[in-house]
Amino acid sequence: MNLKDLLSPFYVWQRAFEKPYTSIRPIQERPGAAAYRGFHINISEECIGCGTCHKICQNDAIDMVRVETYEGRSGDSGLRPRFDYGRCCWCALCVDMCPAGSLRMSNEYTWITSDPTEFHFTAGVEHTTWQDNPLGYHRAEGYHLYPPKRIEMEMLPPEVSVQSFDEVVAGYSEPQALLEADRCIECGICVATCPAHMDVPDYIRSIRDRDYEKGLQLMYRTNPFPATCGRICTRRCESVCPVGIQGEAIAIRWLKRFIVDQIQPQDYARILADQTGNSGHRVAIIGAGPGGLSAAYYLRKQGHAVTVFEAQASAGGMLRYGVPSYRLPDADLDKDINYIVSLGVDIRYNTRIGKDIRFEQLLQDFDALFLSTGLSVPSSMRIHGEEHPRVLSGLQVLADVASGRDPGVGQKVAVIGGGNVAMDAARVSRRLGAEVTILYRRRIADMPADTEEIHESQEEGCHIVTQAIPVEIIAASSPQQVSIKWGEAEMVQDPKGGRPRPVLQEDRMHVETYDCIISAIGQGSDLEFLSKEIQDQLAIEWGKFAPGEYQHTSLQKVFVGGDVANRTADAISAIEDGHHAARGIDRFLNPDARTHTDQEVN
Amino acid sequence: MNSVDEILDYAIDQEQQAADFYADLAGRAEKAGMKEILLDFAAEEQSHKQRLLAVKAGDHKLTPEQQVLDLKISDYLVEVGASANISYQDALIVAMKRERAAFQLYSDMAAKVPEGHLKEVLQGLAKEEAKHKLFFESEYDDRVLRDN
Amino acid sequence: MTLVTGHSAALDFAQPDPVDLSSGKYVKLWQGPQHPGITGNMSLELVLDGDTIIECKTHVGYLHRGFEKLMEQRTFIQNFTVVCRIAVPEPAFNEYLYAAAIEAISGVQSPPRAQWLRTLNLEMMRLASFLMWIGGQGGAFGQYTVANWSLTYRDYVLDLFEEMTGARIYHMYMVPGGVRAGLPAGFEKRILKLMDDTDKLLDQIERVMYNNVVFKARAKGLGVITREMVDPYGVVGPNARASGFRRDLRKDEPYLVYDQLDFNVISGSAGDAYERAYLRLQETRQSVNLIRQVIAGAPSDGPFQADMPNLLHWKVPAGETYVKAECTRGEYGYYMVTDGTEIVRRVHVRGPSYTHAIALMERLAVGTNIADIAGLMVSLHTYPPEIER
Amino acid sequence: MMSELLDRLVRDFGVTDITERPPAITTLKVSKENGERLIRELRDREGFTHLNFIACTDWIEDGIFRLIYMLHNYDSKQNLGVHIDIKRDHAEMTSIHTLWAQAWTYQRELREMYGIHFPGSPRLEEDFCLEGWDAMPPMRRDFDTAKYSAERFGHREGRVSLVPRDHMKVQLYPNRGGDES
Repeated sequence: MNLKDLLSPFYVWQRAFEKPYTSIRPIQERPGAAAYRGFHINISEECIGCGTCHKICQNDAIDMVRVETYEGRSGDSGLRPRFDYGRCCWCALCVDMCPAGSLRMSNEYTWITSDPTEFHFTAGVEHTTWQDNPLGYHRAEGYHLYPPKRIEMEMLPPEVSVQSFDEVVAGYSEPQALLEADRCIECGICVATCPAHMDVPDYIRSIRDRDYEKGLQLMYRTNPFPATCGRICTRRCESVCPVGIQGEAIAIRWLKRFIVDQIQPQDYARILADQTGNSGHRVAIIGAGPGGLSAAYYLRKQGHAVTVFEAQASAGGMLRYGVPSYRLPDADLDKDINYIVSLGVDIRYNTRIGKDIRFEQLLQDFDALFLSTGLSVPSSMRIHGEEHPRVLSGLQVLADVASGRDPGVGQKVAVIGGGNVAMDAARVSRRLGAEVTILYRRRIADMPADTEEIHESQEEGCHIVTQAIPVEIIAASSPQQVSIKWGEAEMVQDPKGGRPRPVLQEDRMHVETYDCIISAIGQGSDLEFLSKEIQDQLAIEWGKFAPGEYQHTSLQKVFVGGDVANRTADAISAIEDGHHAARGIDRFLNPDARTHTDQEVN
Repeated sequence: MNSVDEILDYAIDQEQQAADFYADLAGRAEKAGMKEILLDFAAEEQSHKQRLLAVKAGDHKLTPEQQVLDLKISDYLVEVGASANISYQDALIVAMKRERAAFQLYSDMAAKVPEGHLKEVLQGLAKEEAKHKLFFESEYDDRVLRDN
Repeated sequence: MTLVTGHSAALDFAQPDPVDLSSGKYVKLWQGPQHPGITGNMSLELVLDGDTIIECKTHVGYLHRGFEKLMEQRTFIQNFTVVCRIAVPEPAFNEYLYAAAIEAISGVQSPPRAQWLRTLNLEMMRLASFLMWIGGQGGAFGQYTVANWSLTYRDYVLDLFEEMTGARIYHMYMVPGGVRAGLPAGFEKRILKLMDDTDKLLDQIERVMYNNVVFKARAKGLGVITREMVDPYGVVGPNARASGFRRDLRKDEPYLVYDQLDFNVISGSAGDAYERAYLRLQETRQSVNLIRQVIAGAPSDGPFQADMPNLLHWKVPAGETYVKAECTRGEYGYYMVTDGTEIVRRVHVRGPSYTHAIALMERLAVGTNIADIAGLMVSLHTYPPEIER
Repeated sequence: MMSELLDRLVRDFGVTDITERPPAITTLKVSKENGERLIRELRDREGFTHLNFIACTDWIEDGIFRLIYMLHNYDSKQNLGVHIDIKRDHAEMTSIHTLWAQAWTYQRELREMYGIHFPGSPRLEEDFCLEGWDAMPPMRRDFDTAKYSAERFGHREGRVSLVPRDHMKVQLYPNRGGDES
């Protein structure tokens, strides 16, 4: 033992005058660190109630509850997370996982009450002192619990795609599809937005499980056109996909397509195993488009005999005659249609109601009718000179190409319009070797066409002139040509709101000559086959039917659907109309068999 | 026509005639759903008339200085006939063209009279018609040109 | 290597025959389950002959929360929030090893920046844990002043953890595939300042505690682990190094960025409580030094998380692995079995205390004076929660 | 060197399923009968002097418990995992408590958590973590934790959670979507 060791303990006195580390509560509050994981903050206006926080919470500390302020709507369940601080472990996985980015944590960590049941609150809805606290934990940039970027889709390069009518989109390979399917967070917010309410998370899961037959079965529950929709669906689902808020939405459409592409047509019957009985009822369907055939499919499954009357030589309606094969190859459309037909659907081609058979005859012969005649009449611009023979309709050009006829567009084409028909007419013209200018009266952002279609048409060399208003068609020196006079437009905000309106600038007019002008500014219904008496009974507004809850009309046994009866005018809405009409028709035909407690037909 | 009251009476009469025109067309309309639409047009004209009656009674003031947006849609469209088989698009064209003609009429008249109350009234009426034109042109822009 | 074969013959693992308590010669005493020292809830069932311990049985279970079972009911990402709770004083090693096990099975590579940040986190953890241990060892021999000093500094380290990870104890920072965030602004400056202060503190502690005549008198010769005992008893870490082995996983089987850091394995020879304590003091200094190196070497930008699949329903491929790291007490390991589902099949957490606190402790306690049992226990540096999992 | 050793183990002990696994372990399988002998051999002759741990995985679907003895050679820095499958319904294994001092602790835990018997292992029947446990050994996969918890512990009142997708169907499209049939 040495002296130094003996004295060493007394060294402690040196530190007696240092500042203590401890603090005195509540006099000296100690705030948490800037990124502290304290109490939850939810920006409830940004929250979409997807419930992913609830799902990831390993402690079962989060409930999704109804709150007064929010109602369910497309893209928002209206539910909000409620936290049980008797269970929370402040791991913040809920924050990391929140696709909306509405959830984070404050750096507050003291909450004192004598009643332990109080530690239970709906963040962002009930008042808390920390809701507006700018500090606290949030997901760091560059850190994700799911991949935010979509797996890119391979497509034909534009210089190749423009050479033929081959399908542009390659479709996912299996590894790509598995990666993309993996990104889904399975919240199911998309299901409400899908017009057909397809079981999206479930069929995406079937991809992850590599059970594509299950995927096909799931899709046919709500949609007998999966090969078609997997290619050309307007995919409203993707617009509300929560993953799209801070990243890129799941490629739901391409995944749907992937499933169908894995199944051979000859295996459909075995996989779907659809039963078709015989109810003794006969249903007539007018129009073999997606609406009519969707109705036919579900009606056959209910056991009803189905006869479809189709004015054209082939089934498919706008899908066949309006959508070019580079977007929807015939073989894939036929894959859908052939299966429906295989269930015993009788299609009478080249049969126009009102001309070949009177509508009243159908009313007499069948137990129920479903009208889905679509929009087949091109809208007119109503400008001078429009009747010039070199002014073609977009629909006609597309129908000609679909039927193997040459629409004769020439070498230099102007397309008027900004919808999908305009884009397709333009791209078809490119494929026929023409130089194409698209004239559109508003901005690209206002175009009703699919963003991808606009982008692809540009890539394929279509020249888009925006804010260009056609004012007159003028005969050119050669009868093979035609001139168009158009004026530039300024976009002016309407004081009453809504999208800005184009205002023609009369001092900035242009005249240009083309081999043809393709007018594609929209289309309307053709209801000439209905007599005035019948029209009067079928509530018609702005040229469209206004059906009731089950697609029914005030005329007993007549149901309507598709473009001619809805505002959205897309394939998936028509498919849903057909499905729902089948439900309505079945309820109408079997009133006693109703097991549902919901609203009655008629 | 040289007094303010005469001018207003004329304008009120014009609105009534327009309302009668649409009501008559509605009675004959063949296309499904057009009857209701044309009756709506007639009601719209009736409301124009009521507004002018209020001006005449001194309950409401014209606003000749007001800026009204001119979409210039009807200016370049073809004339269409008001047949019983009229479509919605054509009905709107008819309406737009009628409002445009009235606007032109009052504008021309205003240009021919000296500065003063009468000129202001005519200019005010022209602005009223411009607003009616904008109403129908907006409707055309929203419905007919919706996908365009 | 000197000790390989035939050693078991020299050691008797047999349990001693129970003494006759009814003879009146002996006293049975329970130490615990309140914290005996600073080691966590654990009991020693002691039989005394006078004030000398003649029998010792370790009782655990007071902290058993069934983590391994729980992990068989949760997804891989959910378990990330569970594992840190397995060892309160050193949660970070659990986080790291859990992530490392998943990465080994799935083939995910965490990016370099994440590896540096993980190393920083682990060395901070080692520092915090050693500072806590110093308090415990000091306290066990009556030196509560030192305990107050070192625990204060542990809190300063926890302050930095709070800044870096958002929490003081259960950081939940090392997520499979990387880490959750980079360093906050100004962090490097603050941690380097704390390292300078910690160096001074450790000098003071050495003078006040290690040179203290009482501490020396009580710790020297206490709880001697002979070289021959090390492998048969599964002794690892500082407990093994103090008995003459230069074994350190950071050197022997380098992980993260330890192969890029400059340090030597520290070892002793006496194998008693004092030797172990002194070795830990040196390793605390070493940790301070390593933190400085990591701060100097860590990239300040670049990704800190690998491209990961959707963790909400990640099916880690079927596989099996054992990953280990050198924690303050030696080999900490995670054995993981996966079966290709979204749920882990089996996780076995191997904590060094499992052997140190039971087989080794029960043996070393025999012959020890009752007054020194707490000091002996702390000198083995055991954390009961990692025994119970 | 490792491959030589493995060849010998195949020959002398009939080990199978030799698998290299990242980051640096080799696992192999040996019969229950050869297990203790193999482990002793590895420790005494091959330098695997360190027993990292003994653990068990319940493969209930195959009716087996897979014991794993993780061994380490400090000189060669090799990690060797020895798998021994035993039947679940007659769960018994030779004790290795004479090889390492901590082995009996592991065996005692395996008895408690899985119900595996190790004849001759000291203090095997003493409670380890679970004093007074009355249910089946809890680490067995057929032990239902949620049920056990529900039977013994209460739940907080007033907790109810809605499923967003189902809630939206009820609110927005009650009569549509896929029919449940």
